[in-house]
Amino acid sequence: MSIDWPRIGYAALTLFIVINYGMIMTALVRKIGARVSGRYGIRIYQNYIDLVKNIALRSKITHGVMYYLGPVFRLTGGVGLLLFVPTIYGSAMWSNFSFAGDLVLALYFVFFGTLGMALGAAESGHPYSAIGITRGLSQVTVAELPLALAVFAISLQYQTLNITDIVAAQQGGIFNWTLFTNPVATLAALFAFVGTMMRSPFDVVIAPQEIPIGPPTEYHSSYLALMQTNRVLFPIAKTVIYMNLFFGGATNWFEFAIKVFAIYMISVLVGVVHPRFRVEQSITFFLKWGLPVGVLAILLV
Amino acid sequence: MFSFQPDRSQYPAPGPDGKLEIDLETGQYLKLWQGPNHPGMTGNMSVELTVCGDEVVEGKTHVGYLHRGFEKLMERRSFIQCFPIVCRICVPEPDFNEYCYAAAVENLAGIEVPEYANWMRTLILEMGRFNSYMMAIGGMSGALGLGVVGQWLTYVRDIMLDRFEELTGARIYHMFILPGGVRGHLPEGFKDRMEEVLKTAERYLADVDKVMFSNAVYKRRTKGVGYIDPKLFEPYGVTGPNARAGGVAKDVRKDAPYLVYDQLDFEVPTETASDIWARTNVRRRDIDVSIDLIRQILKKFPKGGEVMAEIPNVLHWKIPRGETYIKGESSRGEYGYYLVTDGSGYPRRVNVRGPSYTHAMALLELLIPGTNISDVAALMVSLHTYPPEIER
Amino acid sequence: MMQAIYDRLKDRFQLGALDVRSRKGLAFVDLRREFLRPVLTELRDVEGFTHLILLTAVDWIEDERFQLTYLLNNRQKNLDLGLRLRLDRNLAIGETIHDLWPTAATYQRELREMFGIAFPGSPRVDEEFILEGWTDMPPYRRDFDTLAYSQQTHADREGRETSDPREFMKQILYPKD
Amino acid sequence: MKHMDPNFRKDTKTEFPQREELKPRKVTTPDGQVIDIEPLQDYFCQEPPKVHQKSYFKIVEDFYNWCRAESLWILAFGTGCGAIEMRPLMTPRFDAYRYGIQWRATPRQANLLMISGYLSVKTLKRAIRTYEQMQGPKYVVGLGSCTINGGMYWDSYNTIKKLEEYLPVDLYIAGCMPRPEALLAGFMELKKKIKAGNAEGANKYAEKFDWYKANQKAVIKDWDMPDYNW
Repeated sequence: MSIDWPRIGYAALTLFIVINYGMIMTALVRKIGARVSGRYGIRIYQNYIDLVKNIALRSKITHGVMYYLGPVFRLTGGVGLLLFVPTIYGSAMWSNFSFAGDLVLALYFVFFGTLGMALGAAESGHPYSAIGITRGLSQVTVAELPLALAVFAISLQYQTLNITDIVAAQQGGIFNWTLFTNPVATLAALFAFVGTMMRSPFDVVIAPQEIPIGPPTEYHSSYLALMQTNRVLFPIAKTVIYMNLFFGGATNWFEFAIKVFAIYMISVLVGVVHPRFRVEQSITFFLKWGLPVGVLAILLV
Repeated sequence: MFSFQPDRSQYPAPGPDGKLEIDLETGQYLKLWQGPNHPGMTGNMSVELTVCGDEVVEGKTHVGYLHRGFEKLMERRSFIQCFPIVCRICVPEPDFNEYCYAAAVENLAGIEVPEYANWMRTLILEMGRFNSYMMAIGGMSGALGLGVVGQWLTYVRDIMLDRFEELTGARIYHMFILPGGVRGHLPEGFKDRMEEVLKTAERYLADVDKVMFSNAVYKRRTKGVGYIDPKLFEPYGVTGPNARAGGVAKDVRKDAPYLVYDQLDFEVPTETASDIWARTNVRRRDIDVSIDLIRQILKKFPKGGEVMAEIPNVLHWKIPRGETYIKGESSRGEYGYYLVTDGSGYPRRVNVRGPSYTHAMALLELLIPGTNISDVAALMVSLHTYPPEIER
Repeated sequence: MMQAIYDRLKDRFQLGALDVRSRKGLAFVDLRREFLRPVLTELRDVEGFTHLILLTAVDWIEDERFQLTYLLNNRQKNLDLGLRLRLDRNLAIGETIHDLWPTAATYQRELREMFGIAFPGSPRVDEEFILEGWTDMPPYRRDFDTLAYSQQTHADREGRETSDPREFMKQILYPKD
Repeated sequence: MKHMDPNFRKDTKTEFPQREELKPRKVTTPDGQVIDIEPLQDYFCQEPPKVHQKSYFKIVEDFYNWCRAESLWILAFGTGCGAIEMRPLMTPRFDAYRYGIQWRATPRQANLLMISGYLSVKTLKRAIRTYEQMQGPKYVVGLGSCTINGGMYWDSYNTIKKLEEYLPVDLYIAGCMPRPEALLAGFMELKKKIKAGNAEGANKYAEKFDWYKANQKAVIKDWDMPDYNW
């Protein structure tokens, strides 16, 4: 097998574009949230400054090897997720490393970061980290259930596990989107989407008033910078999957930007006006509403 | 559908002295300190929790981080010199300290306060109550992760602070109430500007009702959580909105009317559920009462008059031996000053009875066992405690 | 109203004179130590003084006495009654009432720390409450001088100027005196 | 104001007895092992703080300083009454977020410790610990007159007077209490100081570590933690 150098270069470029897009977009989203409260909000380039500031911190401490690896794993989860999913449909340049079974791999990567984080944060030894981790893992596990079921449903529907093929099947008009061909599966997946975006009502993992601020309590300086990078990258990578699976993918960067932003805003708009669930309440919520919808989606296909 | 109620049989039974026998070395329990550096705490205090899983089995309140020894400092200050420091005892609602202390001094010195000053004091106290509730409800929403309500209500509090500034010249510590009366008259056009503030507040509160009080998640988090048995109200000294949420209409404004409250027309809101939801709801409805009271006060406000009674030379002011207790209804419950004089120019002893003293210590320690870690912050905020009142 | 209650209890518990000088609805009465618990129980269960407003102490150092004040409230009749109990200052041991009002335990903890009055049997009474690592005498006692303590602990900033508030106020308020 | 009692002498002889839970002891773990526990030991590191050098290139350091100034993360730790004016800063009226000022809940991620008002000795202990857990470069701002010279509480037995004897203070904001506008102006001053490269409090703390520790231990009588706790 020969190494496809241009492809790696393009993939790296995708990563670069997406990270920058994420930096701007998360700042924009925070600005919108601030406007709801009546504030002016942070500056649009604030995320870059924070990132450099964190890298430039002079002293760091460590709690062990796993503590180092935690943010690395977390970032790997985000990067891996993005790289194995075609970002722009119909373009050889921006299809990254997508292959026949990439949907399964993507589902795996969604979980990978959380697990890595769990190991790292557990080593940091802070009780709030440990509590945050247990909460996070139990909630993510349940929240991903509807997504898994929805993915089964649409892979049955399109008879493929290749994301590119799924996107291809949705081309040609808005009504070919899974959103309209299989609304139940989309609904199930959106439960999972809102549930894993770390926004209220499902942000008990990082709840500042209870366990400030959950798993990353002990992380600082470069570790935190890594996690910040992941925090702008991972939600977008996840949104790209949803966009590809349910909202017809994107054929150019402009469409990509608009769609990702719109999908991302779903969770923001839900989050800004809701208090947070307790962890067992959110688990019950997903089992009660998310799971049946997911099962229904499979049955309907 | 699923029961997440933990199986209590695995936990240790209470020992012979009624305390849980907790052995941290079994690894079954975790000691968790919340505070003093913790966003969920209501100020600089801390709660030492022993948790088993997600459930708290024991909670101890630790206070004293804000202790300045006010009661000691006042013993070496003359009566008038105490005024700058009394308001600093309770930051979010400082005027109550001024009123109670002034009234206690007037009571022992036998000074009659002019009518105008009484109206002014009532106005100031109601404005302070309004502000304090704004912080309480904002804090409640914050504790449950609904930051936007906190943002709105802090803004409303800010515009009310503007009115304070106009009236008294200061934002937080007003020092407006002195023994014998108040420091100034109502400014020109104050009523109209106050009406504007109240209208804005009502607009924001209508939004808060929609976003917070009718939100399903909020109801799920608060209903049935943090229940206080109304039988415990008397033994644990529960007063104010916390008691009103359990159906006991305890309110010093009604029970023992002071200032001009007997000339005002208002109902004390009560609830029956006695949980977090009921306590917050009582506060929400009390804001409406407060707004209404401010309007009534401004309407009936005397056209003019003396703001200050004749008081003796404050530098050589000696008050004969005696003791008194003056109370009032603050936003958290009964607030009182116990003042003892010995005939000299300095108070012999001042004791501040803050409602948080009973709420945050004995009562909170009673309520915490059995709750979820997530609910501790909400529970604390729902009791509306301000730690400076506890340690002074 | 207060007088009627006082008359009912006076002879049974050998109460001192009723002091109603301060304000309407508030009275203070002296009490002998052995009658503290019966009087409190009687007031709480029969006379309707169910609310313990506060429990505090006053240091009468010239009489070598601590005065414990138990303030009770009867909400229905709108009456406040203060019971004054005198303790020997050198042998300050109070009687715990935490079984009558659980909230009294907190007050007793504070009195233990701030006045050094012992309350044997009160829960957690010897734990640190407000102060931490305090080795001096209890700070609310009259013979503890807070200014002297502060000056012996902390130094003032150099160049600090004090203008005597008494002189300043005299100029502003009473220029003629 | 009453006169001072000239005969009063502070009790300097009594030592605070060590707390029961802080004495070394043997503990049986759940799996049957017997281990020695010394609660006063920090198992990770007890070495004193180091002086951290600036970047080799001045232009890099200047850029870093600009970033540090434009991204001040304040620890949400309200030590005194000044904390009440911090809240309006986060909210629509004053909105400090637009200047790159944000609040963090954990000392690890914060750069700026606001001592919001008087410090009682009990809180001073926590403030020192919190400060040492923060990662450098870190800044301390004293809020209110009471951090400068005791302020209102100049004769109180339980509050400290000069904050800079215990922590390296970069900036004081005077007032009792300072208004939000004063706070914003103070932040702007702090930014100028950081951009000029003068806010080296963490290094100062490391250099004069013994002096700071001696001062801290003079008021905290029950010093029951490691000397340096990161």
